[in-house]
Amino acid sequence: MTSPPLLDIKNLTVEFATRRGAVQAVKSIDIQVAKGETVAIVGESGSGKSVTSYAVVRILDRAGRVAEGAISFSGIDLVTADEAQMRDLRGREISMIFQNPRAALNPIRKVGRQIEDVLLQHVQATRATAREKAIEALTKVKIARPEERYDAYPFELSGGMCQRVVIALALACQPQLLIADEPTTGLDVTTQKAVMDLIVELTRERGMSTILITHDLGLAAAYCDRVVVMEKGKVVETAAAADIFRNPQHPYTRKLMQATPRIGMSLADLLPDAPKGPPAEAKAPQVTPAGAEPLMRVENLVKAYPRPSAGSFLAKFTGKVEPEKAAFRAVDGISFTLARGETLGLVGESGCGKSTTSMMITRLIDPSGGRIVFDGADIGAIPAKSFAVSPMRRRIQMVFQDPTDSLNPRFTAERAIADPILRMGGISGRDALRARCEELARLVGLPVELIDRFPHQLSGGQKARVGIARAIALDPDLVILDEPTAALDVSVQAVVLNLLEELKGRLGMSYLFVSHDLNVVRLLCDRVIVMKTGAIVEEGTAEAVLGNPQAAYTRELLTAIPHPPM
Amino acid sequence: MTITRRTAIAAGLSLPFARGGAAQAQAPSRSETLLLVQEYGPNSLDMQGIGSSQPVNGVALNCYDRLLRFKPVPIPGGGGNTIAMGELEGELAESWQLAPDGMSCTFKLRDATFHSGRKVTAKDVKWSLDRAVSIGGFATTQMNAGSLEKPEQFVVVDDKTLRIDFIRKDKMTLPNLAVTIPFVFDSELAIKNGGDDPWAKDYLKNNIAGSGAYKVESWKPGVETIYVRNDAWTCGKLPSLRRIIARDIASPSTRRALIERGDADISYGLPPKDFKDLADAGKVNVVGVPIPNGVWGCYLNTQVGPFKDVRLRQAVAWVMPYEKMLQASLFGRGVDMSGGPETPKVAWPQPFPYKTDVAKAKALVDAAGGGFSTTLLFDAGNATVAEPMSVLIKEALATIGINVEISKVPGANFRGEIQKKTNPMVLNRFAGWLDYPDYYLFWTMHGNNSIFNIAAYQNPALDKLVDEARFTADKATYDKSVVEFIKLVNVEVPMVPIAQPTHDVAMQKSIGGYQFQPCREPDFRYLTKG
Amino acid sequence: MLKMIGQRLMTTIPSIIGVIIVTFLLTRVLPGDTAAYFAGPAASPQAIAEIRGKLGLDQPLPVQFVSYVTALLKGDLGQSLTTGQPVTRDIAARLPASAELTLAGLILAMAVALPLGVLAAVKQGSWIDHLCRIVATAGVSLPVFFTGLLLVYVFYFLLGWSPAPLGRLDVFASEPPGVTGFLLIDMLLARDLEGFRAAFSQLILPAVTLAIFSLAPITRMTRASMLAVLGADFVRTARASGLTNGKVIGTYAFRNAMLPVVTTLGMVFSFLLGANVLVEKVFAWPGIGSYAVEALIASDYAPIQGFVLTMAVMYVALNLMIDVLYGVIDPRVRLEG
Amino acid sequence: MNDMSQILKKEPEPAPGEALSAESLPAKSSPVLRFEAPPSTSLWAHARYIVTENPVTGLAFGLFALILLAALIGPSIVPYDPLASNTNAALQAPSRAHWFGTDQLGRDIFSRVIAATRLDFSIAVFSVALVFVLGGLAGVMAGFFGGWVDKLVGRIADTIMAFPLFVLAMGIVAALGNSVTNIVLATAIINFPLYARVARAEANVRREAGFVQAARLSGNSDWRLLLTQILPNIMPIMAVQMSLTMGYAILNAAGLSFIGLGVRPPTPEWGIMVAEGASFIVSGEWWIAFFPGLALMIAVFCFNLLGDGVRDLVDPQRRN
Repeated sequence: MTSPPLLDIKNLTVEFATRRGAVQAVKSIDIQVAKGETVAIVGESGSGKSVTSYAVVRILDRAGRVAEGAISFSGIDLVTADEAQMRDLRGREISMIFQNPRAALNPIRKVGRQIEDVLLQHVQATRATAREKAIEALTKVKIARPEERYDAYPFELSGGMCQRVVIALALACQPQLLIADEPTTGLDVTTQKAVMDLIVELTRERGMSTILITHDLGLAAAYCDRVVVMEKGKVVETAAAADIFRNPQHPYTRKLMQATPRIGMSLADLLPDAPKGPPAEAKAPQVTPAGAEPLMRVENLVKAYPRPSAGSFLAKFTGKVEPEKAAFRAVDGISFTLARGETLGLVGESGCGKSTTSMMITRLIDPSGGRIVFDGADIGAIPAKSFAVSPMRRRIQMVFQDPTDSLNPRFTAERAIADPILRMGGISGRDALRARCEELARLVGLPVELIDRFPHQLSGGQKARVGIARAIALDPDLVILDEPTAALDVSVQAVVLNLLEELKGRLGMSYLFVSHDLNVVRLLCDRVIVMKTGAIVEEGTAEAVLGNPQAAYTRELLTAIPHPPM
Repeated sequence: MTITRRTAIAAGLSLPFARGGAAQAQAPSRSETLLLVQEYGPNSLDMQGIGSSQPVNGVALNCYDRLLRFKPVPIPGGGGNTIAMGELEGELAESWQLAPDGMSCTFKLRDATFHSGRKVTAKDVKWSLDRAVSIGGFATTQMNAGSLEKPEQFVVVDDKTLRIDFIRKDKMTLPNLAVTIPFVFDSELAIKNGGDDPWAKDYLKNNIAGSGAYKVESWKPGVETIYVRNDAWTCGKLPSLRRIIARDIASPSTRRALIERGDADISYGLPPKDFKDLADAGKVNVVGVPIPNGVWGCYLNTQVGPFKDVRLRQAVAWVMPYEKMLQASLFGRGVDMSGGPETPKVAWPQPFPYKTDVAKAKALVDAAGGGFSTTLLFDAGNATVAEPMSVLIKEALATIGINVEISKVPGANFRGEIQKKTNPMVLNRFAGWLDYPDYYLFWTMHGNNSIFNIAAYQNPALDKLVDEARFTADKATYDKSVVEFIKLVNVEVPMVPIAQPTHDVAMQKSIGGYQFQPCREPDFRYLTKG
Repeated sequence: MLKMIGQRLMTTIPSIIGVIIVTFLLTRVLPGDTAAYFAGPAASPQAIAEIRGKLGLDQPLPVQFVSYVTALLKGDLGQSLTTGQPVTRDIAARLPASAELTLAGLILAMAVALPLGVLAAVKQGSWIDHLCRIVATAGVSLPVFFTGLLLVYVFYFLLGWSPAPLGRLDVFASEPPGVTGFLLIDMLLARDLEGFRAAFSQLILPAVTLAIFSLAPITRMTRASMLAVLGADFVRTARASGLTNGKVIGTYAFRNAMLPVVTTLGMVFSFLLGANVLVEKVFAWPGIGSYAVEALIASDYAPIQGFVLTMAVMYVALNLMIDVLYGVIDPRVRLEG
Repeated sequence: MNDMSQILKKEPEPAPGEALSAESLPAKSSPVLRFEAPPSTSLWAHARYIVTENPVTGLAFGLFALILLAALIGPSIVPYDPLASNTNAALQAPSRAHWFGTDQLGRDIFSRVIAATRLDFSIAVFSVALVFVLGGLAGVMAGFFGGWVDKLVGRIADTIMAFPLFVLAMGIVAALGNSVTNIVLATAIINFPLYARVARAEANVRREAGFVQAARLSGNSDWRLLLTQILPNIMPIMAVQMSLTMGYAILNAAGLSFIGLGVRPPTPEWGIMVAEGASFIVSGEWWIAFFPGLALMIAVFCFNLLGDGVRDLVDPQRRN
């Protein structure tokens, strides 16, 4: 690099004061960002990547402080700069955008006014021109009808739209550096693509530097020039994006890279020291021969919610009958089958009805119409309430999305695993129960000594294993996996996915795998159903649907997945 | 500070008239205005009406005239005037003449005018007295107490002359014409506004139709009542105070503070402690009149419960800590009722022969079979005095093995409770308007079993003596009967007299002309200021 | 918006009906015999029975209830025994006094509590935070009747700084023409500055008593809600955009933090109306609280029923107002209707 | 009514469709600091930390210990019989013989204040326990089952709320009779909406929680879910609520005695003692009302601060 970098972080250490003394969240890191460069900081949770960015703009919370090192921006030392100076820099020279865009906007202020606030603060506009400039900023982030949107409140906008507003806000003052902290986490994949494309386009256009903070190595590699990998507060590797996948140097990078699902990989490939084998080998679907009764047959399944109509109560009194509003159909007449031993993927973006479908199949909520035939019996007809205590209950189990949320904080791991056995397992005696729990723990790879712990004393991966152990405790025939790894870091995800695959084979279960992540679906599933707005748009084998999609929507989904340079 | 406040008051005072225009030709000055603070004010302007509260007596007293009134008699200790039962003077009556057979009385009316400007006539007087004996409730009961029972008793002789025919000879008939019930309405005004109601109850409840020394300028129930002088009053010396503001202040502390700091001119109904302190401090005048015919007593149920046994009633009388109670609950604002002579005087109330003697009491309890548990009831409205009193009683009775549970009953409920006549012990104060021993016992111990016969005492011998005293004209017979029945109740003790309370009023030193009335409401007509 | 108001009103109907029934039953269970009270001392049992018949008290409860509700629908709340006036008139005369006092107390409390709560949240964990917590908690720990007595003793009796606790206005001051019933406003309308001063000085002590008591919930809520908002993402965005502290706290955090506080305010207000009962007793304030207590002590049904009903209606109205206010602050609510 | 905030906490009810299909990807909460597998902290150590970290909370816990001690052994250690009158020593100012002075009947105020602790404390504890059971259970059922149970509980709570609470308490005690039991009952009833709403809100958010769904899958009936999954998890929040309302319960009882309802003389109770002493303040005998008032204030103060302390203690976010 010839010219001095725009941002130069040298030997930065950030400490947090906690009850157990100071904890270093970031340890002696060095990062440089050149003018016009796009740098990704990648790491799993707790790696210190966000803390680093907060330290740069000095918005660490009260307990945090820069213990050592220097941050220089355009020659200004950001560690020692006074608050007024920092305030001038923030928003004008260095901007940030955050994840969860809707929360990042003031819910009760018009978005246009929020942009104006920044413009006025940094004297980029006068009262007279503020509105015009704000609308201009909205136009630049490709928001349709910006004049109208100026008066909108965040809750009236979609998530993607909100993120555009946040970008407009960040770029309103033409800063030199944009720090994007997980800007697309929580957004659907198609929205993610649109937002990332926009960020890249706008920053390139203005010759800005960008720091992209993300846990997604694929995303980082696809959009950035350089990638900085952080682990436990340290920078472990810095390399050009093109190199990092091809030739990762640090073992952690390798592990991370390997755990990231990509096309052409097998499940086993995700694990660090797995023998590389042909991708097809892992998948030997023991699908039921054609014509045999499938494990589950779903026919014309519907879930409708009445639309809350404001006047109905009054109407009852006045005797006026309002025109019946069409009920909202979350699931609109879908049919499919699930063969014995099969893993069926249910894919779609948020709001497509996949979760509702899985809840109905699990018999946690009652369908509004249609049949769910499980092993010959129409279980859809049994109300959810009575199903909870029916003998069928033990045959359909579920692994939940958030391992933390799905464990009762007051139960130990053992108690959580034992719960279904106590209710339906028929094992009596403390010792027998204990033995069974330990057996299950071993089965899911949970160290037996941990089963006396409470959830808050377990890591995310361990909690996921407890959840799986509980689900398989009664040897179910069908397990619904509801985004079982979405809350986990990629390396943990890799392990859990492999575990699930292994258990399936060993216990002869079938899976219904609900996910938004096509790469994961590709790895685990035999067949795939793609859903959109409550209906099935495409169905077929995983290879066919993901390799040669027929529906335009499926194609759109596939192209939206970030493709890192290989 | 004080100076500025006074200025403010003066300014505030002049404002309404300056702004209001010419309603009054000349405003009453501060020295002609009296500020009275009381616990609560009238709930009606018609004392004859049903459900009227105690302060309505004050309205009747000041805004209406009666045929007769009690003549002021100096209070023995000074400080103002009280009354004596036998001494009456005319109010609306210019003169009155008892018939030779003693079975009627003829009243000659003064030349007086109502607030409406109409002359007071005998017709108005008859209408008013008819109303009192017919309207029911308290008014009628009170009229009956003076043997005034039927409208036919009231005869209009001419415009200015009225005759009252007696049913029987009753020494209370004439005094009973001076109390706050038989006052005179402007009957034409009342009938005109009464609508369908011949007694115009609704109208008179909210309006004054009288000839009294004061008119009600404004009445905000529960807040304040403002009286202004009736300059045309001819039934007595024109009062010197032109305007009276009576404010309702529920908190006694506040009332005390107001009088102590000089913001209020006169205050009724403070706790005895405050009267004592004020009297001791000497900054304001405290006038106390032992309430005629008034006693704090502990009623012991003679019909049901443990006190059916006269020995236990006597035991209670022997164990009461009289001195302690007088000091700790009445703070000395009363007359001790213990340790009197064996032979009573012709008076009521008077000390009775019991005094604190635990040994005697204990012996009586043991003789009656030993200790037990019982309850002591009192009106929550009287808690200031009754509560410490009851606590002391509880403590004293515990020493002779009687365990007492104290039960404080809200005012309205108290009526119902004593009416049941099942409560073993009740602490209550009763005062009769007409100061005669027989009158008191007629209400509290007579076999007619009125609500105030809380002990449910039934004794034909006593009834006979009381009735005899009531209707005899012979002084000797009367005295004998009184001494006899007092002796009787001294042995029977349906009620243990504890103390005769004083009726206290605190006034600024500048206030003069205090007049005690049996209704215990302030009489503005005599008061002076400055 | 109108629709929302209508809907809200509808949902309150059942609770109003509940209030009517509960009050009716409760007052009938109250010990004490109205008829005996009416008949006066020394009345014979027959006289009492007669009066009981006249008042309809000898009817079975359901019949009494029906006649009560029928009268209620005509706007007739009955007659008070203690004041001898129709309850509607009494309440109409006394309500403004209570409302003025309560509002004054609330405004005073807000004037102190809001800045205090914001400060405590902004300086979380500092001495100011602790102090704020102690002050607010101590305030709510004081029984109102005790605070009131203490204030009267100190400021009127010992120091003589405040006027005699004689109700709403100095005895010798005259009342302004009643336009709003709120003396302060009426005085201003009448351009009577002296009177305004007089009314104001009467109002201070009771208002302070109430304010001290309501300080804690408002401070607590402001602090908690401020803390939550200050930790919110959009505040971080605002900071990261370089907005000044004042702008961040004032425009961004404070307005959002006010949402739950507004809800609390309604609660506090209706709660204060209840606490008034004791304060009015101490300060001889001619409001509906003291009216209700006296009626209760005297087993006087009608005023209690009237009072409770008034309060219930006010509670409903208040919550409605808060919903509207909520809508003004929060566009999400506004636009739903 | 210390945390009225709790009562009206409005949680907008999500439209049903939204609730299930929400953007349910894990919106990773702000990444300030997150340590994997938090080291286990024992409750005791945590309590010690809470107490020492915040001196005010420490003070509250200390005061609470004192109050508890006074309630337990107070009556047996006081210098005078709290009921014994001694009219010769009436209305004495605080002195070495009578630390808080004596009242109208010469009773030792210090002894009475200490002896009253047990009654006031019991009233608070019992009323809070009662409302905890009634309101807590009703609220949990309302939140968990929804539907008509929710409507019913909501209506009851609304009806109670529409009353001026103190007046309702007065009415209840006046109607049912003047006794300590009825004070307890009245206090419990007026606190019902508070508990029901908090419990309802907490149960409602947990109704669809993962672990509840998981327990459903394990074959738990609704009632069992309620008792084993929901109830234990809202206990901490209810505990905070309890310590906060304890203070209010005492104030309420004192207010009732102040206007002459409830506790019967000569039983020592703070409210009634303040009421008795109130009329003496103006005449300069301030101590009669002052010391019971002070005791009352300290107790309520302590419970309120304790509420904050308990909140810190049970708040998992403060655990680390």
